[in-house]
Amino acid sequence: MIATIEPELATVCQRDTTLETLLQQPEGRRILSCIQCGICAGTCPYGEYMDFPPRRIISMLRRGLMEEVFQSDSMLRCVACYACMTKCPRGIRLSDVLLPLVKEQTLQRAPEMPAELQRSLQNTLRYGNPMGESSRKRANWVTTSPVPVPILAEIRRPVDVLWFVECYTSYYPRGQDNSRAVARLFNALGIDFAILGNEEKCAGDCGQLTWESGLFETLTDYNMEILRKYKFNRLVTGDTHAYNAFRIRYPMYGFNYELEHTTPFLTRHVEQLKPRLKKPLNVTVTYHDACCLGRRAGFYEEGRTLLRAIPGVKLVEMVHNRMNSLCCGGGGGGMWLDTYFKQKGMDRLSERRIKEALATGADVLAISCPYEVYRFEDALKTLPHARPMRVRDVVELLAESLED
Amino acid sequence: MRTPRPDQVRIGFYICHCGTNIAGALDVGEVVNHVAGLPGVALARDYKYLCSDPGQELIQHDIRDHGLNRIVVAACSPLMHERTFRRAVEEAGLNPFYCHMVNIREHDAWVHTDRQEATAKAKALATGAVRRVALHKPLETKKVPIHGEVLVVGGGIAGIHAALILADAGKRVYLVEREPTIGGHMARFDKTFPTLDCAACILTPKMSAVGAHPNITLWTYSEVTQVEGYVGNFNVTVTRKPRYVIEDACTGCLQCIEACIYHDARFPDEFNLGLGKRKPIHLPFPQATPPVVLIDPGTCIEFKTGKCKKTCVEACADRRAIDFQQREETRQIQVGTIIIATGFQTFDPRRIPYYGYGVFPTVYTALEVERLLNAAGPTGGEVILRNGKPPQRVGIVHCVGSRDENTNRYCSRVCCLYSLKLAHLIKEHTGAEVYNFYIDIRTPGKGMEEFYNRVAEEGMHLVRGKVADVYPDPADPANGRLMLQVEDTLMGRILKVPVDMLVLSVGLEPRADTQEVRRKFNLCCGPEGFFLERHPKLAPVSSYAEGVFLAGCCQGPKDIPDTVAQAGAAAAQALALIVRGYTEQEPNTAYVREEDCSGCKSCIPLCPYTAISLAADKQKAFINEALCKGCGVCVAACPSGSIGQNLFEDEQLLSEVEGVLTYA
Amino acid sequence: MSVATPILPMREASGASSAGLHRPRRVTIDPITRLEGHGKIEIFLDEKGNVERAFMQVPELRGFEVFSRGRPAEDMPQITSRICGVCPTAHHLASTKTLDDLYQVEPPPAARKIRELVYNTFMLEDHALHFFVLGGPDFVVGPDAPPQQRNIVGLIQKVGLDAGRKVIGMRRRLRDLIAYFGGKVVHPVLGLPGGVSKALSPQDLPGFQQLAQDSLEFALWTLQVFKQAVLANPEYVKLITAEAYTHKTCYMGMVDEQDKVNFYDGKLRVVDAGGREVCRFAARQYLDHIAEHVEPWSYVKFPYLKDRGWKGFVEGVDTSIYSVAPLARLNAATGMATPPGPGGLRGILHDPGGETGPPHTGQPLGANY
Amino acid sequence: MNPTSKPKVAFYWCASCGGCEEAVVDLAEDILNVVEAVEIVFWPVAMDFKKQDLEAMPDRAIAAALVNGAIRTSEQEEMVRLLRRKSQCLISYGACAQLGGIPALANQFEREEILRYVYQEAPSVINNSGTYPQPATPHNGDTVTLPAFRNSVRALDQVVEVDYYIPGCPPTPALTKAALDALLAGRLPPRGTVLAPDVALCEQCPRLESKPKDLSLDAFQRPHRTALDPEKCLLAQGIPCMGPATRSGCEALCIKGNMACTGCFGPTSRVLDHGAKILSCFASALAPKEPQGIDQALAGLPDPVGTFYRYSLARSLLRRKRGPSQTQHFIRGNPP
Repeated sequence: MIATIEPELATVCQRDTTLETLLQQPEGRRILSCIQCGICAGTCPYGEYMDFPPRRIISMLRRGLMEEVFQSDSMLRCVACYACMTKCPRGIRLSDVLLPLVKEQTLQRAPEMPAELQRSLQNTLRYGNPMGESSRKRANWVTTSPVPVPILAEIRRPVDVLWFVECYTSYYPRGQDNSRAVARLFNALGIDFAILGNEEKCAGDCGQLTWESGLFETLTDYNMEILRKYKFNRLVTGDTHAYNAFRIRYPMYGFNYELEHTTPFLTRHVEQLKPRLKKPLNVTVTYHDACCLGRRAGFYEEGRTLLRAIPGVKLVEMVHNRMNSLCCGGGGGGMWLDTYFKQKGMDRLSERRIKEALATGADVLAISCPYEVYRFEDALKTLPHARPMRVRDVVELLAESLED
Repeated sequence: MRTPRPDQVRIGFYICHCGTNIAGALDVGEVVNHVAGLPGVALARDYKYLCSDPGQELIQHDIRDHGLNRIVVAACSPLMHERTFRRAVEEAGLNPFYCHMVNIREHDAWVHTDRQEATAKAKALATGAVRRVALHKPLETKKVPIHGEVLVVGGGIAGIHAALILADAGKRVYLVEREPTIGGHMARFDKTFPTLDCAACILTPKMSAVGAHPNITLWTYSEVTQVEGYVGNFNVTVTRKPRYVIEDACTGCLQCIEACIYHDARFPDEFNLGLGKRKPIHLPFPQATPPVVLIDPGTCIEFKTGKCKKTCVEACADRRAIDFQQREETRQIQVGTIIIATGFQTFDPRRIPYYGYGVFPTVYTALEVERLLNAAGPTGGEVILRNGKPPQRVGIVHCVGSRDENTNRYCSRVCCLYSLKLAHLIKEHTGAEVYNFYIDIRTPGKGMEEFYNRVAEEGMHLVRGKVADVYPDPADPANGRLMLQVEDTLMGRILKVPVDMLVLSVGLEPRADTQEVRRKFNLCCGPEGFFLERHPKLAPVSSYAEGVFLAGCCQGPKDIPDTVAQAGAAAAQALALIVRGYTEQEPNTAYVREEDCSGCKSCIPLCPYTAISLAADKQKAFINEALCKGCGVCVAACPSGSIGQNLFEDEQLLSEVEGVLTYA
Repeated sequence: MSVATPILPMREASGASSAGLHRPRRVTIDPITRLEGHGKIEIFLDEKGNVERAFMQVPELRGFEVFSRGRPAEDMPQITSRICGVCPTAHHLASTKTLDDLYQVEPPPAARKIRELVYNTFMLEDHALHFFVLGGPDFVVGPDAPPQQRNIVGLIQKVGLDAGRKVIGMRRRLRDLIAYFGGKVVHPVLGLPGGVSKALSPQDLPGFQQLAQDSLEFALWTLQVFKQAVLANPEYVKLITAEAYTHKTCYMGMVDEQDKVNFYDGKLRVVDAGGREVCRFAARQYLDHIAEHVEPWSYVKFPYLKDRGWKGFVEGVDTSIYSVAPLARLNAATGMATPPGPGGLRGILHDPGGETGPPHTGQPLGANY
Repeated sequence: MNPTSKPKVAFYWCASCGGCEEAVVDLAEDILNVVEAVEIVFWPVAMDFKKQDLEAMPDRAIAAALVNGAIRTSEQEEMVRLLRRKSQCLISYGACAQLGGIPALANQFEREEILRYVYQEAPSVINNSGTYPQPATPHNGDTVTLPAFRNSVRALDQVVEVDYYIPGCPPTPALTKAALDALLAGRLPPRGTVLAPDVALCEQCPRLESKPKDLSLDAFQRPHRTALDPEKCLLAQGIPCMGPATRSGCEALCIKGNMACTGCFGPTSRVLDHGAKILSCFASALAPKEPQGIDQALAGLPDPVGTFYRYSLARSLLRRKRGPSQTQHFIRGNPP
């Protein structure tokens, strides 16, 4: 198995890195070693729709012809799926550094920003969530939780686990299913946890991956200040994008807490959990590797381990799995670019992926990233299919099997 | 030889310009003036090229005319010219170890840009050397005789070639091979590039020559388990695995195989990489050398149940070659030199999961395709897929596991050409459309570019781009047809190429047990894991272990011509040592000051050359001078400071340090 | 014993000073001799030649409090013993017992007995050292003898070479016993949390039993020497019971459940100059009861009873200063735990817990007997 | 015998514990012979001579002065210089004088840090007025003085020239006697010699036989966490024992007490830095070769400085963490 590219250093690049300064840094020197093999372009899910796939961007960068690249909207089509970076034989940190920098420049020069994306980013700046919901309602879901969910500001004591809930899982009904499941699982395991409640704001991963640095820094500064207010041993989040931001970019802003995503976190506790998983689900499940959790962080087997722990689950694999998984298309702002992509005549990646899922004959498409519920449930609506298929987060399936 | 009293120290100091190498970077004259004023220095000079004959003569004249008894030469690395100056000094009648070199080229002139600072550094280093050399003692170089026998480890083409050269020169050679037969990777190939000779045709005569040579003791199915001793006197233990067939009794008639209780061959055949089948009792391949069968106890009924009818024993009749009781044996040999020719392994493409090796049955490694192409292979030379059909479209992916930070960074050097060869052979055998996906085509070497041209002209598809994704062709998933997704980087277009067969041109890697072998023979490994030669240009077959030479791919990926050339060079070097008959033992050995030793035994396990033992009668450590390489591990570790080392005495080192510091 | 307690300002010039006819305003004793520990005394006299103020200075500091930090706990018994090489066993075992407390372990009976054996043996030989080498010469040789003779050499000349050999021989045997268990007699190594490093071999037991018998005899003989050399001399008795040598401080000593003296284990008991109990506490509570005061003229700190607060160098029932060492130990206890030997000290210097009531004085000259 | 015809001997102590004095007293019966043969002219712990008595003597009047203890204060410097002047032969007696000893562990800390902790921060101290010992305290127009507390602890030969060394914490009576006998008989080795065997302790160790030839250290044990075999080499049991790097002559007393050698006799004459040498030896014998395994093994040595330099920090090549006033160089033990 190819090793996941891990940041050996605390940070992947300098906080103030720009395209001008990039080539002077170790990351930039890697770019200079590019052998133009084209595997980035070949593996890119939207590679065929780009005038300037990563390989050509590097060529142009080395020749000083970037202006031409910025004029193209190629980079707007990057969904930050990390496939190019993972396979790059020169270990160039394309998705971490180079591509977001290009995307930022492209957006700055674009005559107009895709409206949907602009709205989301503005909402995030104004309300701390892309949907534009009131920040005072962020913790409202807690009242619907079957088990108590302590809020740090209220309990006023240190906790073991600070659970960073994130936007989709706080506001949207299907996301709240995920949150309620996590709460039940934490409760069942006797985890000492609490959430930030209304104090929490979006971690800003999409801001990061679009290198919307102003927005991203506003969010990091805010969240870091809130985190510093409390004492906790580790930060756990079920949102793979929040996890990604905390893991990759927040260390540049002083974040050095223990960090875990719920999937590996629960996998660590799977032996404790197993005796409680009594209810057989009797379904065939196929598991979709989320980009930020799988390719970017190397957690391929954890989600599958959890699924295997559930009685009555038969696991089947899609053609593209693990490091070769196909992206749902939601990352890097892709969540809010569906209309734009459609205007450009591009197919939806979520539909491409659903076709593979349907081909397995599974009843359930299991996921571990809150974006994917919407991506795949929408795709299922538009794609005709004979057998019914449900999209469920791994935590939802675990909670379903949990005897209380 | 003169051995002056320490109070009569007269030091001669010489600084070399080395053209402009040194003189261009620092002020040579200033260094001379500085050193001339140091206590004990009788004379200080600079000279343009000290290593030249006139340079050496200058020193020799000064020794005679000025009564010099210590010489310091500030010049290049001692690796380069220490011998030169020691010999010059010796010829002038001085003990050669009264001469000491200061490296002001590599350590100073070449690494500094500030002239003043570089001059200051040279002065400091020279001051240290002057202080040190005053304390030098006369030492004797010892001559140690060399055994005439040679051990060759590994029976691939490199080992075979080296063994034959030495044996033909009349030297006794022990050739130790881990597999049941010699031949190595080359025995598995069909044709060889660029000439497309049949590999078997050129290899098997050499194999039989080895088997028949009176000067070669061939031990296959055997491993070197221990090496002790030093150049000229290695004590080697070889373990011979049981093949359950008595080698001397077996005539290679193969009647036992015929008679085996298993009517059909049904077990995966190692030689054919599992593509073919064999019986529990088998011969790896028809030309195996020695032509002795062996029994695989993992699959043999007799070994598993003890209840076999033993039809093989019946068939063997009064030759009585089959022996189920055979045990592992060890052999002790003494050799003077060793040639390591342990070869390589091919990259395991499972490490790159997106190429689907082991998942899709139509994905093959290049070596597997060699077997398919080989007339003696599992398909009799037919390129047919596992479903029995010949492929119509074939993709060959270059650089699998090579030139990749995630796997191996280096270029495996042979893949481009063997890929072109396979493309040619596959097309020749099947008429299929063959696509070569490459990053760069590299064809150095005689006749290689011409071969590339020839293959290209045959109408091969050459696509510049690394295959990024492999998945079942959605249009034709049932027949195992695969879709390759790749950017044709010359066109700047994403291609989707359907193929029936995918060949992965896997790179060459150090063998998995390289580190074990390295420790056994005291070798060094380079960053990519291959054994390190002593000098990439000037000592390409010498290892860092004296008397141990490298041949073939264990030193780095190379093709057959280069491997054979290198094996010849290794044999020549081994022969040169043997013919000379002795080695010179550097006198910078460690010694125990017996009256100071507490017998604490701390040093004993640390010696990498097992030179230290405990003298039982005195309960004191004892260092065998002949085994000591002067590495200094024991000196550093001796907790009571009771071990000294010639040329590296505490007082010498501390005086040098003090000298450097006084100036710095 | 180490000089842990400061000597209070004296009211009269010490007999040890060489105050002659001229009566200098200032008398310096440097160094203090025949006492373990570095010291210097500055005495200031008024016009009449009376002591106006005296300073007992300790001119050095090693800083055990500081450099013990960062050391592994189990090394402390060996490090703290270096506080004093005359009574290393006391510091060693105090530290070892602290480790028991730290690790919450109780040593097994055999280990406890070995520790007690070693410690009591130490008590015996250490007192012999003091009597014959450090303090004793003052009386045995005589306070008026020239300083050159007021020492072990003079003492041996006085009591005879055989007696000298007897003292030396007995001390050697006692110290050999300590070394048997502790490796070294100065700075033993036996203490480990929850036990000792070395066991007793049964065949060595009879020798130790004989030693116990012999040392009892030795103690009685020493007492005889004391009686003859000191108590039989009315001038000495007058001197050591004189008001000038009497300090009224609190007294601290270790006692068992019955308030009898115990050297190895028990509670620390403090009584005031009137014999009333001030407090009683386990060693681990020392910070609740004891504090240290700093003066600018000495590197040594001055421990006092924390509850009473620092009241300066004053005497009396209310003082916060306390004494330790043998006399204080007796004062703080109601008696010895074992029956007294024939003709013991009881009633000679004072009568702790005796019918004459609680001790009311501390006599520094007799403090170590 | 006329007292003046006997060689004059002086004893003095600096930063020490008195254990060295005890060691002299522990000559036991032999002390009588010593007393017979010499005239002791100064010995604070046992005799009533004062400093002025010493000052009154002519220079080099004393045949031998045995000084124990490390040097920390101006008074100690003054006293040892005085003794040096008055003596023909100055003998460093015990580990503190030779190497700094236990008091030199304080060299890990800044002077100010020591004073602040001892007189202010220690939990037992109540010092609201912020009083510190002062070099001079006025008293009725007079001054009471204290010697200065120097920045670091030094060994005796870092202050004055030393003729001989008797090692140990404390030295054994046997070594002391042998040294005095040699002194009296005028059979002294070259100046600068340590008067003890120049071989490491292992040679005298009763457990040497049980030390394996292929000792490799997997892990270090702490003595209270392992059941110590009273017969077997302590290193073979994983206990860090300084024996292999420490001069013999102590009769392996600690080993006989079933505890490891802590190195009080110091290194052999061939070793520059005691702690570094044993560290080098242990490092070579460490079985794990990967960083993680090495870290694990080293976890058993929580205090390398206190373990390897228990007595020799003043004479080590280690430089102390540099403080504002710290400019000392310890290369080759030269006095600053």
